[in-house]
Amino acid sequence: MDTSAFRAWVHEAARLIADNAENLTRLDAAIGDGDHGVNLRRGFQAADEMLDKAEAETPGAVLQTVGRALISKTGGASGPLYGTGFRQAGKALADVTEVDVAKLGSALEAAFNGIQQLGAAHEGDKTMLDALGPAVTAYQVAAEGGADIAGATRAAAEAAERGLAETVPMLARKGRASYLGERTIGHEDPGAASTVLLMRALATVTAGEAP
Amino acid sequence: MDTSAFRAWVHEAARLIADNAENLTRLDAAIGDGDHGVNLRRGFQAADEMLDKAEAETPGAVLQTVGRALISKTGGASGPLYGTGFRQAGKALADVTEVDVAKLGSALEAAFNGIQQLGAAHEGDKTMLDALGPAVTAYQVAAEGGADIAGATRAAAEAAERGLAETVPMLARKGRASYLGERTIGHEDPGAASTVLLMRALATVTAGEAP
Amino acid sequence: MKKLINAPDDVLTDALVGFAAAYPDLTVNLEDRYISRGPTAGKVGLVSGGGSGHEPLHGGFVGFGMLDAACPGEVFTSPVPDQLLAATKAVDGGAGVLHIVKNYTGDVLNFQMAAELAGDDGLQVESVLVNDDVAVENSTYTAGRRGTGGTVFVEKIVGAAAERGADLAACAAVGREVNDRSRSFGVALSTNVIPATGKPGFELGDTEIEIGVGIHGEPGRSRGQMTTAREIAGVALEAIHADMPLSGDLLVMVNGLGGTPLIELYVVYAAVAEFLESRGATITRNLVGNYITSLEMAGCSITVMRMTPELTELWDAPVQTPALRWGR
Amino acid sequence: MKKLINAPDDVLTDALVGFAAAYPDLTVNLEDRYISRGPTAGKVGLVSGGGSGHEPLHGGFVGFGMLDAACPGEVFTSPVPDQLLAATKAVDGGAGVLHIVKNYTGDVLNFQMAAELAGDDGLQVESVLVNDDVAVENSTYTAGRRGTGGTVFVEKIVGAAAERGADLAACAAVGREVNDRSRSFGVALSTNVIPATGKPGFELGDTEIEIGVGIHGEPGRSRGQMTTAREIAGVALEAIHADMPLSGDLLVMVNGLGGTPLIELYVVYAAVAEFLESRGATITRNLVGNYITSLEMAGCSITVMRMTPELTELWDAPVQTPALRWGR
Ligand SMILES: Nc1ncnc2c1ncn2[C@@H]1O[C@H](COP(=O)(O)OP(=O)(O)O)[C@@H](O)[C@H]1O
Ligand SMILES: Nc1ncnc2c1ncn2[C@@H]1O[C@H](COP(=O)(O)OP(=O)(O)O)[C@@H](O)[C@H]1O
Ligand SMILES: [Mg+2]
Ligand SMILES: [Mg+2]
Ligand SMILES: [Mg+2]
Ligand SMILES: [Mg+2]
Repeated sequence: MDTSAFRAWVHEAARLIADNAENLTRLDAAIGDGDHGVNLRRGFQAADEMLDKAEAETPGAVLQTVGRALISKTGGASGPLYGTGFRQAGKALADVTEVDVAKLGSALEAAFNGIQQLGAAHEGDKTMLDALGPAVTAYQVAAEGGADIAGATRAAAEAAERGLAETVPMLARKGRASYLGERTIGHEDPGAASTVLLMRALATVTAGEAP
Repeated sequence: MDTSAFRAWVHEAARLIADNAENLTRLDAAIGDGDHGVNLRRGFQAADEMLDKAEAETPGAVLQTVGRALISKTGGASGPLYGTGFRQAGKALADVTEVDVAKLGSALEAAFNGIQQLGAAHEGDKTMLDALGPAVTAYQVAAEGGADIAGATRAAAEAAERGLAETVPMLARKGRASYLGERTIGHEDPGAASTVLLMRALATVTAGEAP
Repeated sequence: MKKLINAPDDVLTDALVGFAAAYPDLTVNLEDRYISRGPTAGKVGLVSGGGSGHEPLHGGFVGFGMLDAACPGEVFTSPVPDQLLAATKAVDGGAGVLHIVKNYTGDVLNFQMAAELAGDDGLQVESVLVNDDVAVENSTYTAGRRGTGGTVFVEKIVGAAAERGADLAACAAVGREVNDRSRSFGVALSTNVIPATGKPGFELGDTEIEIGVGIHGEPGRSRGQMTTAREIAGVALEAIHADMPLSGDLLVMVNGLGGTPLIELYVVYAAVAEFLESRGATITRNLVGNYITSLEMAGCSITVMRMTPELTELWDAPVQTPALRWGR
Repeated sequence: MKKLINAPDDVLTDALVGFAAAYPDLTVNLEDRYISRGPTAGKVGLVSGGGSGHEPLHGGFVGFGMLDAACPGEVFTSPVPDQLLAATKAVDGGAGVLHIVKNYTGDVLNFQMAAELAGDDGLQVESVLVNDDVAVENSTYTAGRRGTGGTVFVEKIVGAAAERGADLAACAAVGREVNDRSRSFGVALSTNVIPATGKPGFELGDTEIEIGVGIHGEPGRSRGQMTTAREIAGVALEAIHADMPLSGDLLVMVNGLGGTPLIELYVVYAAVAEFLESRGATITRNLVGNYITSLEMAGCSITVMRMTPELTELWDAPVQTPALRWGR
């Protein structure tokens, strides 16, 4: 994946999030405060616009720009968390100009670790990590099994989707949803749902399907 | 009519007003502020209770006590107006202990004049005067025609009722209802409706029907 | 009807008990139903009152630099002469007492009776009638304009004048001047429910607003469709402007009717400031908040007063009441 | 959704423009989105912030004796690190800056990032976390208690300490002490609508109330049936008492959530005073009004703080902000 592929990822992610903002907000209204879709749409739109103007010439620079934009513009819990994820991923890529399947795997892992450290959540707490964790694992398993980037990211997206489904029976222990305790059982986590969109955007772009 | 007949009137009036308070309030909600029934129930209940304790030994003293109680406890526009009406009627009776048909007529007229002067309304302005005016006139016509108190008060009550009906097409020019202008057309005036109850109570008592 | 009350008939008493507990520096006479400070010897006493449900008006404006006493009636019902008389006597410091009366028939009549009774008892009483609501046509064939937001201005400014030693006639004169220079207009987004009846005063559709609404839930001039804060402010200010050209230095109040969040009042104030500046007027003083409410009604009213240097000075004079506090 | 706004996306900007016009003594930075005074050389700078929709919190508490800056996020959404950093820099008077943070994951993370960035730039930043809402079980397995009414107390009292020259560590310490001694509990009678979504946060039946509600319309501990003000006050105070025994001298706030008229808050305060006195506690100071709201939600929250003579002195110290003003 080269710099323009990463730009394409962000663009596709912004599009998917805008298209699904209402659903994300609806999920957040059920167990949070009903702004996740609004927050992320604002954040990713800003990131996409900032990228258009920025001279990010490496994949790492693209991801770091996105991270900073998300932190600056999103607000809420998801802004700093996703922002940190993108920044850590960008840092992991350093100056590399062409990202291979292994390198992308380490970037995804860095994103996971950054979010995990900042939010102090664990898998099973009903957060975005419950989609991102399985995605990273599935990616690495696929990569180790010899998959190319398209294959590994498809595996990641599918795993994220399964992870999202698994958040339904979970009881939220982090973020705003944790105030509801038992009442969160039976609902998808909005952050896990948005992670699915990010992974799906990545798979779409690497499969060469994105516009 | 002796002192106890006047006490009976007030008691019957308080009862009728309590029974019809919701309707009075409903009428006031349509073209005023929806408190006429609540106001008058509070006022007449207080008057009735005050009478029970007061040593009012003449009809005039009874009516003046009621007037003071209404002024003290009713609030709103109707409190001072009805209170003044009763006080003026009481004053007109002076020390008389047995009120005859002519004397009661002059008391009703004094009530009308007191209310008219205080509120500066005229017949046709869609107020209590539009029931009270016709009632006083009908009373006097009946009395001059030789009716006894029972007959004259029955005529007064019937005329008040007709007067109330005539407030429906009127446009309010006084009190809170005047703010609504044209929108008051088509509704009964709440004060005219309560005047009907007062006249009906009087007729009931003089007919010897009250409990 | 969901309200934080114990019983509809107890609302006023319970609220007065709570007010008394919250403001131990003020006197609450539960028997005679008034809130007071003082009397201050040699100072004109200022008494206002009216139906409850408009809080902080009037009880929240009792204190240094403003009212000496407030007489709350039942919700949306004028106080009675007895309580007005008791308050009048309580705050008479020997320089006479000024009644500040909002122009509603009930208020006018009850204050008038109280003034007569006070006069019988040898007290000197004057009164100022507030009738600033341009939503009502002023005509000799009606009860005349209602008193609304201008009341806050009258109470503050006359309060300052009285505190400085103005005599009864001078207090009355400045009160009338403030009233003459003030105009209000209100718009409701929702209706309110009187505890005693448990039913809304009028019904509004999902997209309807009541234009020119009164502070008791009296329906207004007309029913309109919901629109932007900017347009609503424009409607209110145009109505005021048609009656009193808006120019020069202005005191402006954007007042919440009770159920509207403060953030929306800021949005309205931005629109008001934009409108007035575009007309070349200058807002030199302002109030944004809930000052004269209508229970839980959503919406706002806008009150404008044309300032003079003297009135500005009186406005700026110290005031220390539960709801209005500045200076010292 | 009927709201006095121009467009859902413009609410915050328009409100800030209105706030700026209404309070010319304060600075509103529309670009970086903060409200500030100062900086005051040698004084610890106090910065708070959080989602909008809780007005007067926090912008209404900027001024002498309280905050130096407030950073409003979008409605019910945490502010972003950039604006927090800009405000932190703007009010640094050389003695460091204290962040007062309500305990919500979003607020905590955004303030934390801002503090790190400020640290990178050589500023000294400490923070105090407010988590006074007993409706939420405090557990290491949750995000912990929410910050609600106690925030007002922390901002006022730390404000007084800072004004008196307390250093950064001392300001942080007093802030933590106030938080430790404060507890809140809220009850909603109606829900609210976020402008951006236009839909209510949750649904309440005609006779239902939400017990233990949060200030963002987060559903509470349980759904109950509407009852008297006295019983509602009892439920809230029992919940607080179970967590922090209520005795001795207390500071009590009865806070309206935005859509409840002041007269009802007085009724609630009467019930609160009755309850606490019957338990042998003494209310030595109080606030009754709208201080930390939740848009147009009807209902109230009760916040109690156990007082000490030192904290009482700091509470009484002069404060001059749009929403809280006393002393000099
Ligand atoms: N501590 C945390 N760690 C990881 N993810 C979290 C944490 N707290 C919240 N989240 C995620 O953030 C999502 C909510 O984001 P959003 O609604 O934008 O912010 P807020 O909760 O501040 O309104 C949750 O659905 C969850 O996935
Ligand atoms: N100036 C007036 N003269 C005579 N009657 C009046 C006048 N103003 C109002 N009323 C009567 O009072 C009635 C309203 O009384 P009420 O509802 O108790 O008082 P308020 O209008 O203060 O709420 C009206 O229906 C009308 O009949
Ligand atoms: Mg959210
Ligand atoms: Mg009425
Ligand atoms: Mg009335
Ligand atoms: Mg949020």
